[in-house]
This record gives sequence, C-alpha cells and structure tokens, in this order.
Amino acid sequence: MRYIEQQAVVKRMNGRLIANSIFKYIFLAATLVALVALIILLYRIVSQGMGHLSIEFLTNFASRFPEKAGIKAALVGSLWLMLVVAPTSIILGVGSAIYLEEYAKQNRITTFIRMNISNLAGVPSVVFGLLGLTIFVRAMALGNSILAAGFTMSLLILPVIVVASQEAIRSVPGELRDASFGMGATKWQTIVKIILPAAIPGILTGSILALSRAIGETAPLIVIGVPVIIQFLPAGVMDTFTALPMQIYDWSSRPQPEFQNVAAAGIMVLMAVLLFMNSIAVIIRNKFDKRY
Amino acid sequence: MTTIVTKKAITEELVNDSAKKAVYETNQLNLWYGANHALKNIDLEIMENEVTAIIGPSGCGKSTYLKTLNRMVELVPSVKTSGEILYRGRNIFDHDYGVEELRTRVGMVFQKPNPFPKSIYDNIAYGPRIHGIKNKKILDEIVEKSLRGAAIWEEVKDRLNENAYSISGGQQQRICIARALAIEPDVILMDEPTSALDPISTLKVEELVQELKKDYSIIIVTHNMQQAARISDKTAFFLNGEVIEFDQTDTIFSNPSDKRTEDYISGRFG
Amino acid sequence: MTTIVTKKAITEELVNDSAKKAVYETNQLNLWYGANHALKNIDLEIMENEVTAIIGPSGCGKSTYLKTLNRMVELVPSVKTSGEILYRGRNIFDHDYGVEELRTRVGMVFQKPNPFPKSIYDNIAYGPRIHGIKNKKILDEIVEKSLRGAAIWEEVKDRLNENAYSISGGQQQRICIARALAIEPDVILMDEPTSALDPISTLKVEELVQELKKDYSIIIVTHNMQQAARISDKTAFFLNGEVIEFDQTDTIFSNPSDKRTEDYISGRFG
Amino acid sequence: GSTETGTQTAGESGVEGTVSGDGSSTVAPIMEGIVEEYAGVQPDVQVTVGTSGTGGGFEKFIQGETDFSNASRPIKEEEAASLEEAGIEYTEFELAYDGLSVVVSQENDWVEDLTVEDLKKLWVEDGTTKKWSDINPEWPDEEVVFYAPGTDSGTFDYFNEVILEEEDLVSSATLSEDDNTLVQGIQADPNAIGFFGYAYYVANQDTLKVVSIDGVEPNNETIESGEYSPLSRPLFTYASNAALTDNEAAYDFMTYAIENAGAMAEAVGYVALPQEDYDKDLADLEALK
Amino acid sequence: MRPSVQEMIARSNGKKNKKVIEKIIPVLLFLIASVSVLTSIGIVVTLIVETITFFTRVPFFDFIFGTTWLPFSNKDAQFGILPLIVGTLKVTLIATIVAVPIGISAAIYLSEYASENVRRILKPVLEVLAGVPTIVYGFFALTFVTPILQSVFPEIKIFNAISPGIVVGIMIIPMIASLSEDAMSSVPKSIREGALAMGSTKFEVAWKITVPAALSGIIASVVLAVSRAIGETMIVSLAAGSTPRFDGDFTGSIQTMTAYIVQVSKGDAGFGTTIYYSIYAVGFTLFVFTMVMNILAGYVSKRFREEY
Ligand SMILES: Nc1ncnc2c1ncn2[C@@H]1O[C@H](COP(=O)(O)OP(=O)(O)OP(=O)(O)O)[C@@H](O)[C@H]1O
Ligand SMILES: Nc1ncnc2c1ncn2[C@@H]1O[C@H](COP(=O)(O)OP(=O)(O)OP(=O)(O)O)[C@@H](O)[C@H]1O
Ligand SMILES: [Mg+2]
Ligand SMILES: [Mg+2]
Ligand SMILES: O=P([O-])([O-])[O-]
Repeated sequence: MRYIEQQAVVKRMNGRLIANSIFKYIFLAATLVALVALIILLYRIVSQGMGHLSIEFLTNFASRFPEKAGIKAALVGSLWLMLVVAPTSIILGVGSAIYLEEYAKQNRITTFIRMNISNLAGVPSVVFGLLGLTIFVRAMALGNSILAAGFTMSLLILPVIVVASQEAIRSVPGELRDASFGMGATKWQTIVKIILPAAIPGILTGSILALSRAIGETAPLIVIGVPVIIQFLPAGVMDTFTALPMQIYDWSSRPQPEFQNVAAAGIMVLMAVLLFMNSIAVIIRNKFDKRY
Repeated sequence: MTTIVTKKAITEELVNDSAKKAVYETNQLNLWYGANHALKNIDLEIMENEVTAIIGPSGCGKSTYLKTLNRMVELVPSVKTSGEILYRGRNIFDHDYGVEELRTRVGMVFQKPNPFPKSIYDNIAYGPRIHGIKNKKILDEIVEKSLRGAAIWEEVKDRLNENAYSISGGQQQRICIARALAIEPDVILMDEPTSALDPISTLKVEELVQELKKDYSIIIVTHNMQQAARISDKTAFFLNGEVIEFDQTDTIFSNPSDKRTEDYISGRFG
Repeated sequence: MTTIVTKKAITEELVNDSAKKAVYETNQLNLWYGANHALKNIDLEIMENEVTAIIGPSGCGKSTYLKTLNRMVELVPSVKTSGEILYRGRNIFDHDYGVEELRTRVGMVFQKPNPFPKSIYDNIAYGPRIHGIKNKKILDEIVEKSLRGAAIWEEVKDRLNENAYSISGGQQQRICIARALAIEPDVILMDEPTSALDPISTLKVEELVQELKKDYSIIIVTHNMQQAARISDKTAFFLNGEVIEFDQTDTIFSNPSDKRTEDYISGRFG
Repeated sequence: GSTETGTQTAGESGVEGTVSGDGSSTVAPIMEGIVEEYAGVQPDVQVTVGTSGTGGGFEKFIQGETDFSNASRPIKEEEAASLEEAGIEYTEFELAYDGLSVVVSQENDWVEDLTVEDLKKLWVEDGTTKKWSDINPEWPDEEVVFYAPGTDSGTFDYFNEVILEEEDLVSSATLSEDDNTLVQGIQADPNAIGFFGYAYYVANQDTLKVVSIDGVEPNNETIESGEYSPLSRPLFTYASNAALTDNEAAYDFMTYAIENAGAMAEAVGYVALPQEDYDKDLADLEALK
Repeated sequence: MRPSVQEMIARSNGKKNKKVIEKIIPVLLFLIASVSVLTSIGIVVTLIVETITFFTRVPFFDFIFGTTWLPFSNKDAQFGILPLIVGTLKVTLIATIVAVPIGISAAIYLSEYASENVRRILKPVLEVLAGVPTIVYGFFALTFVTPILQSVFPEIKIFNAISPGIVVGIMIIPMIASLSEDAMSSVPKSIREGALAMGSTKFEVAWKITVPAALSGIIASVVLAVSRAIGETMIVSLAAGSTPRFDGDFTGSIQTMTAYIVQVSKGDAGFGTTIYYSIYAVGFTLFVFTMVMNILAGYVSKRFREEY
C-alpha cells in the first residue's frame, strides 16, 4: 500500500508554500529592523549635529560657549591614543596568534591560553578600566597619561586581534605550508615568507576593526580618570589627554541644551573616523579576497 | 599503443643498466596516526632514475608513505613511526638528520597545485632564496632553467611577474614542479599530481615526468591505473597500509601474482 | 561473470516489454553557469523501471544534468537554462510547476552521505512528516518499510534513536536512500552514491540499486565504469557538456560507436 | 570683557609649564571659562582641570596629584588634617557666590515656595513614601521623585549640612555627578524635585522652574546680599603653596584666575564677590611669591 | 659554469646558523602569548585584592544578600548589591527580549533566504551596527528613544530600564545575528540540499533542519550576547539613571553594576575609602557574572555540538 498520497501532498502544498513566504517576510523584516535602527540613529545624529559641524569645530579647543566648542584636543588625543594602541596590541596580538597557531603543542597550557583569550574577550570594558586604574595609573604611576590609557585599551582589544589573526593564519591553505616545508624551509622562514604575507590582509582587517573599537570605548577612560577640560595638545605619551568619546560624553552631560548638538557633531566626527577606518578594512579585504 | 612500446624499451634499458643504485631503502616501516596503524611493515627499495608508481584504493596509505619519505608526515602531531628509511644509505629518522636538509634533497609536488600567492618568478626563486642564494643573476638563471625543465618556460616567460594564481591549474602544477626543480633535488615525490587537472594538462605533466626521470628519481602516487601503466617503471600496490605487491610495472599489470592486485586492477573494488 | 548474465536478461526483458513509458524526456536542454556553457543541447529519454547510468570525465556535466532533473541546480544563483525537460509529460520548467512538488516525486541520493543531524528514525520520518503524516503508527511502519527497502533495517533496528552520524559512512548512505524511499518517489537520482564508500558498502549499495529498479526508475552518475557496466541498463556518455553516446549499457561497453567513448572507456583519458 | 584685567599682571612674559587642578563641578564652569581664556593668553601653559566633585578633588589634592582643588564648600577638618599629614600647605581663595537652587519641572503648577522645614520633610529619609500631598493637602497625591548631585559633590555636602543636618537623603533619589542628568530628569517629570548650583538653573531657565525658599527667590541680589538663606554659599579654590612658589605657571595661572573670577562668575551665572575680596586674594597670592 | 644549486645551498647553510633563531623565536612568542594570561591574572588579582579589603569593612553576606545599596549615606552606608544586580538584570532582560527574536530571525534570513548579493550588503550593515560606539547608543537612548517612549507611555520616567534595555538590545542584535548565522552556515550545504531534494520548502529546511542542527551555536551566541548586555556600561550610565532599587519597576530610574562603577569613577572616590573599594567589589561581581556566562557559552557550544 502507499502511505504518501499524491493528492494529499498536493493539497497540503499550498499551506506549506504560504507558510514559507510568510516566514520569509518575517525574517526579512527582522533583518531590516537592524537596518532601520541604524538609519534612524544616523539620521538623528546628523540632523542634530550638522549645524555644528565646521572647520572651526575641528580646529577649536573645547569651550564653555557651545558655538565656540571644538573637538581638536579630543581628536588629536584619540590619534595619540592610537599611536600607542596600534603597535602594542598588534605586536602582542599577532605574536600570540603565531604562537598559538604555529608553535603551540596541544597541551594543557595551550588549551588554557586559548580558553583564557576567549574569556578575556567577554570581560566588560569597565573592568579593564579598573585594571588600568590599578596597574597602569596607580601601581606603575603612569597617571592618567596617554600611555596608561593606551596600555589599557591595548589589553582590551588584544583578544579581538588574537582571534582575528588566528583565523587569518588558519585560513592560509595548509598546502602552502606543506609546499614551503617540502622545499626544506624552516618553520620561521615559512611563517615570515609564506604564512604572514598571505595572512596579512586578514590580520590588518581584524586589527583595524579592533582599533576602531578602541577609539570608541568610553568606560575605561572614565574609570582611569581621563579629564575633559583641556586646552592644549599632548606632546608625548606621558602627557594627559582627552579623547573623542570622553569629549562627547562631557558635552552630552552638560546642562545647556545647545551642547546636545555639539555632542551630536562630536559623534559625527567620531563616526567619520570609524567609517574611515572601516573603509580601509573593507578595501583591504576586497582587494585581497580571492587569491588562492 | 605507444605506451606499451615505451615500457618495453624501459624494461630493456633496465636490464642493461643493472648497476643502478637505490635512493631509498625502506625497512620494516610502521606508522601510526594515534591509534590508527596506517603503514604496516613496509619494505621497499626505490631505484635511481626510475619512475616508481604507488597505487591502491583510497585510504590505503599511499600519501602517508610518500610523506614519510621526506618526513612531512611528522607535521601531524600524533604520528609515530618505527623501522627505518635509508636515503642514500643514511637513516632519515636518525636523531641528527636535519629534516630541512633532507627536504632540500627531496622535492615534493602535491595533489592540488599549490603555488605560493606570489609572482611566478618568486615562486621559483623561493627555494634558492631561503637557502641563502641572493645573487639576482644566479636566481634568474635558476628560474629559467627550472621553468624550462618543467616544460612551461615558453608559456610564462613573458609573465614572470604575474601572480602564480593567474594561470591555469595545469600550468600551476607545472610551476610547482619547476619550483621543486629549482633547488635541483635528487628525488621528486609526487602525490596524485594530475588528479586535479584536465586531460590535456595531464598529458603534459605525464610527458614531463618521462622527461624528468633522466635526471631525477621520481616516486608518484596515482589513483589512475592507466597512468601508472603509462608512465612508471615499477609499481607498488598498497592495500590497508601494506605493500601487497611491488614489481616491474608491466608485470603488475599483465601478470600480477596476488589475487588482490588483480581484483584491484580490474576494477573489482576501489 | 554474473553481471553479464544479468545484463543479458535485462536486454531480453526490455525487448519484450517495449510498452515501457518514458519518465523523463529531455529536449534540447542547455544550461549555463554564468558564462560557462555546462550542458549543450542535451536530448535524452529516460525509461521507467530502468537503471540509467551517466558516465564521463570530471567536469563534463554529469552532476549538473542530474541536478537539473529535480531543479536542484537552480540553487546556484547564476544558472540559466533553455530547452525543456518533460517529467511524465509535463515540462518541469513550466512557470507554475512547483519545485517542491517535483522533488517530492523525484528522490535524490548524493555523493557524500548527508543524513540530517537527527536520530535515524527522524531522518526517515522527516519526509512523511513534512507531508503531514503525524500518526505515530503509520510513521513507524513507513520507517521500517523504508529501512528494509534500503537493506539496512537489520543493522539499525535497535538503534533507531541514535544520531545518524554515529553509524558508518556506508550505512549512512543507505539511510539516505531509505530517507528518499520514505516518501515513495517515482524516480531516484543518484550522484556517485558509492564514491565515498568502501568496497563492501559499495557492493551493498549496488545490489540495492538492482533491487530498487523493480519499483523505481533510477538515474545514477558514476565515475566508475565497471560500476556502470555492472548495474545499469542504459548508459549515457557525457563529454564537455554534450551527450556523446546513449545506448544500451552493453552496447556502449562492448561496441561503442564513437571513438571518444571508446577512448574514455579504455582509460585513454579522464 | 573678562580678559582685560587679566592681561595686566599675568601673561606679560611667555610662561611655560603645566598646572593641574580638580574638584567641584559647581566651580567648573568658572574654572573652565578661565582656563579657556587663559589658553589664549599663555598658550604654552597646559592647564588641566578635572571635575571629580569637591570631595574627590580634595582626595587627589591630598595625594599630591593636583596643584589646586576647586570646592563648593569650605575644606573639612578631616581633609585639612590629611593635608597637614601629607605636608601640603595650601591657601584658600574665594572665587564667587553660588545660590543652591531648588527646582521643579515647569509642568509642576503647584509648587512656588517651600520652607526650609518643607525641604527637610521632603528630603530626609524616614522610611515613608513621600507624596506632594504630605506637604500641602491641596497638592497632588503623587509620589515625589528626587534628583540630587552625587555625594562626592560640595553641593550635596552643603545641602546635607544645612537642610538634612546629617540625616540621610531619601534613598529613592537619583544621585548623579552629571548635572545634565539632573536637569533632564527634573524637567521631564511634573512630580520631580531637585537641587543644584545656581548656574545650572540659570542655564536651564527655559525648562525648569525655581522654587523660592521661605519666600526668597535666588537671584544675583538675594545671593550677594545673603538674603537667600540658608542656601547661598561661597565657592573656593585651594592652591598648594609649594606649587605657587615653585611653579611659575601655577602662580601665573592662579593670578589670572583670581583677577578674572568675578567677571567669569557673572558670565556663567554665578554672583561675583565684592572687589575687596579679590584684592585680598591677590595680596595673599603676592605674599607667596 | 656556476656550481650546482645544491652546492651553493650547502655552502650558505654552512655559514649561517638558522638553528638559533628557530630556538629563540618560539620562546619569544610564548612570552607574548602569555601577556593575555597575565592580563587575566592581573584582572583577577586586582579585583580580588581590593575586594578582600572591602570585605574587611562590609560583611560578605551583607554584600551579596543585602537588598539596600546606599553607599553614600552619612549615617549607615549599606552595601547590599542585590539592587544593582536587579538593575542589571532588568536592562538585560529587556535587551534579550528585543534582541533574541530579531537576531535569530535575521540570522535565518541571512543564512537561508538571502541571495549572495543581499547578504553582501546586509552583513556589513550589521557589522557597522556592532561597531557603533556605546556612547553613541547611550546618547541615542537618552535623546531619542526615551522621549518617544514617554510620548507613548507617559508613566515612563526620563531614566528607566526600558529605553536603555531596548538600545542595548539593538546593540547586541548583530552579535546574535552574526554568530548564529555562522553556526547555521556551518551546517553543511549537503544536508540542506538533502532536505530541499525531498521537496521541503526553505522554511521547513530552516526550521526543521538548520536551526536544530545549529542550536548549540545559536544558544551560545545568545549567552554571549547576554553577557555583553550585562557588561554594557555607557548606555546605562547615560539613560538608566542612578537609583539602586530592589523592586520590579522598569519605568523609573535604576542603577546597574556598571553604571555604579562609572558613577563613582567620575566622582573619583578617594583612594582608601569604602566607596573606593566598593567599585572593585562590584567590578568583581560583574566579572563573575560575565565569566560564568562566557564559560557557559563555551560549554554549550562544545557540549552540544552537533555531529555532522
Ligand atoms: N592527518 C591525519 N591524521 C590522522 N589520520 C590520517 C591523517 N592522514 C591520513 N590518515 C589516515 O591514514 C590512513 C591512510 O591515509 P592516506 O592519506 O595515506 O591514504 P591514501 O592512500 O593517500 O588515500 P587517498 O587515495 O584518498 O589519498 C587513512 O586511514 C587515513 O584516514
Ligand atoms: N555551482 C557551480 N557554479 C559554477 N560552475 C559550476 C558549478 N558547478 C559546476 N560547475 C561547472 O559546470 C561544469 C560541469 O560540472 P559538473 O559538476 O556537472 O561536472 P561532473 O561531470 O559532475 O564532474 P565530477 O565528476 O567532477 O563530479 C564544470 O565546468 C564545472 O566547473
Ligand atoms: Mg592520498
Ligand atoms: Mg559531479
Ligand atoms: O561638584 P560639586 O561642586 O557639587 O562638588
């Protein structure tokens, strides 16, 4: 006997197809929620901040007058911060990734390091702030300097860079490694000449994304005690400084309503910096996408 | 058929030239991946300036054996071996035998073409460079000679600075062979070098192998029995990690002494 | 050899039973992947209750043709087709022909076993369930019948609740066949169903195919020519997207009319 | 025109160096304005001013981390003692008057005036739920929503001292160091009440309604005259003597700050001291040089 | 005629000693890799040391079972952390309610329905959303979402748990969507094809095959996202208020653990005061919460990993 009757199948088919298309639109709508949220957020900020955006806004120091308030100190401060964070975190991150992917034996220490890195990625940034405050600001007496904040941020984004670099290294086809070893190359030669060049786009993309996270983080800076009323540019890594998110936070918490618009303009600058960094990442990714 | 003629010629040549030396002597080699006993008591003697084919069904240990010959298999962390492999008389498992040195003498070509994501020139120059040859003129010479040796010079000589991935798969595979030739190895190991190639590229590589054996000893793994029959002098038939039969290629294909070899060759399994 | 006997018997049967109907008629089918013209002017007629084998070298379009028969090929976004395929007289490319319905009538077995990551029972019951069969007793019956049909009931009847990935590859493949049988299809498409299996599992699947053709029409892609010779009634030889020859299997293998077919069968290329 | 006086004594010669201060966020608007103007006069002096609140500022001052510390109340005895222990000598400079303003939302149409007693009844934690009708039966039977500056602030300390008299603040209050938080919270809620520095009220006159205390509304006259009592108070900065003598930049900045404090205070909504007081401050400063 | 390549190689290998480099490099890299471990140790030790000091002043049980958080009180400061935990959980709950259905639906859409082109546009959009600094989200919550909520539900206060909850939810949508999508995409195409070839609709494939197969990954993504919501700081600092409350009200001002740390840090509680130590105790509690979630996520994705 037959269990599946073609007629019944055909009859049910309609309902199944309708369910299929209804759910398709539900899922699509959910996806678009994210898109819509982003558009509203950007529109809102641009419409609020546009009036304030000008060359002077970029070249003025902060001011008690909203119309004179500028973002120079914060912008330069954030760049200084990157000058510390980028080399520190990339050297540490890529080094760790090379160790874990190429050298580490499958033993308990390695498992522990891996587990530790994935857990570290989940530690809230405000807790990194407490670490920075205790170790860098106080114990190492760096004060609320660029160096102290930079080290804190470097540790904060370290796990992201390690994981991205690990993935980039892992995605280098094993055949390339084999080919190099097969020619009598040593491990380090293979890493430097074959694996790293092939992995560099991935590493850079991941690192830039991590750095853009560091540029936007506020909580650790607050905990470290980064000030905002600053009328000068730092001259070295031991100087005090302020950073974009701190400045935005300060403006957004000022009583005069006009400062809300200044804050929005500050956000636009911050977002522009992020957009710039992300486009570089995207360009790198697309440029080197399909090579093997 | 021409292939048969060739093989006959070879056999005659072999008989004449019985003074040929062994490059590899494998004695009671065993290999385990963890608990998986992948190679069992392998005894094989591989001769200079011959093409030795290794055939057998999937998973029988062909690639494993090949990779043991240049100790690439040790890149798998769980691998354990026993027995010995003498390369030119010296046990490659000796404690003080440097793998890098061994691999400099023994080139390898892989199943999938795997050029480096660099220019064609840099691919060929890679080997000489890592071994300390920096002189641009010497490198140029080596590159040309190797590409000629791999019968691809004419096709790429005007595009040496292009990325090696911009050429066809068959050309890539010959680039890989040229890359192996660049350090003038003694032996070339090939693991199914044509299995990812189209028929025409396959033919070219097969012709090249015939050419190369004048200067090199070649060990080639293949799943294509006709290929083994066409190009090799000797054939080893592997099954479940064991060498079932090892003999002159035409003996293996026309008159195998083991029932399993016959079954395999006639397509009864695999 | 027994296979030859079987084939002879089939041929006789065929002659007698010339009233057999076509399940599929392919007329001037062309298919492009983007700019790649993968199928060219295919004309094929596939008969009820027969095993039709499709052979040819890698990349010749075997899988593509098979996947066109149940329109799975449309999952590749860049695909374009022209021509028609009549299934039971109706053009499957018709605008209002629902793919889901077509695929309910036409089962498919893939190269690599691909059971769902569910229990063995749920794998088999999946099809009936989406078609609205909820009754536990009926489902039990279907599961048993399908597993018996796929000659694997005895091996798994005590582990129906285990994950389908806990059994061997050969068993998984038969589970996939049972899964296809569970919705009682009309045609079963098989794309190299034994190429990932060991010799013994291969044998079992081959026997099963012979068994199934009593009730189903089977189209099987294989790279193993001996397999095609052993189990099929008709064979189509594809090359570069074209059908070079389509005939009774023993004609193709003993007396091919095209030089290229002969070359391929004798292992001259591929 | 706040810079005119400044340029007379300070900023004649190019001074270089760094000066750091911290402390009251009530004083911050004055200090911030001064820092901003000063940067135009002495671009090579780097002044940083934190706003950790009066108490927080003193903590840093005691640690020796800062050269001066702004305060919206006089230094406490404990703080003075700690400074002595740390060997830090300091000088107190008065900068301006502030009226601590009690404000409600403009949507609140019942409260115009509260007595000190009312304030106490409202703000002291006594375990009950506070309702507006508790103060005046005609007012709505709605829960009062409280906003207050953080406890590290001098403003809180001052309110604590004169209104709460060391009782606890209602525990349902939203405490924030962030004055905008307070402004936003109060303006949006008709049942809200809060207090903070007079300058913040001035900056948000449009959205907030100030409550008069015992019939007196805070404005320049009532604050300067002391009529607005007890919620008016002086604002200070405390400078380290060592910094003033050893650090030319600190001395120069402080001179500039005092010379301009009155004008700046008025500009940002506080009340300037009588000129004699600034002259006295300057004399104190001179003495330290 | 030049010497053979092998001769040249032999000569140059004789000169240089690669072996030293090969020995030093792994050690160096190991030290670098240890930095992350040192960081973890640094975090744990820092938090524990200061927390222990805190517990010499505030009894442990008062801290973890206390329902009143009144650190700034003059008379008797109370440090019962439950109100802060409740505040954190309120925001997290709302965020989860917002993000889980949307995130998973988006993941299904991307992995099962979207064409390659659509995916190529939508995924970067999600990434942008994930890359927006939290201070921006906080500003958005306070100046946009809260006023809208208030105009619909007048009883909602300017500071509340709902607005930051929704915005934290929006913030973690990309995380759930992208990690769940990874989990679903890693279900082999062949399994999906198997289901389609039986006449399943796309929805049936998604709901009956892909989602169950990827369930461990999906759950892990949710757990990770919840952990992120717990640790989120700036959004709640700006928009949730600073009233530690042990009750079930979502419409009024609350305080989370993270917001408390920021509040005190901004006020810069003097080194050595109980309040100063309390931020470490709160930080440690927060750390434990997120750590448990992270370990749980790791456990879920490992323990329940589907075989295929
Ligand atoms: N890296 C590895 N780790 C563990 N086991 C392995 C590994 N590589 C191969 N094996 C196992 O060793 C055995 C021999 O494998 P090998 O790759 O040598 O076979 P082969 O003859 O080359 O097969 P094929 O024709 O498929 O390439 C198999 O059982 C295989 O599963
Ligand atoms: N998804 C795809 N997108 C683009 N081109 C494809 C796709 N799948 C197959 N092709 C191309 O179509 C042609 C036919 O491929 P098909 O897979 O049908 O060959 P086949 O005969 O099944 O080969 P094999 O024996 O290797 O399975 C090849 O040129 C192949 O590169
Ligand atoms: Mg192999
Ligand atoms: Mg195929
Ligand atoms: O910031 P305060 O002035 O209130 O200390």
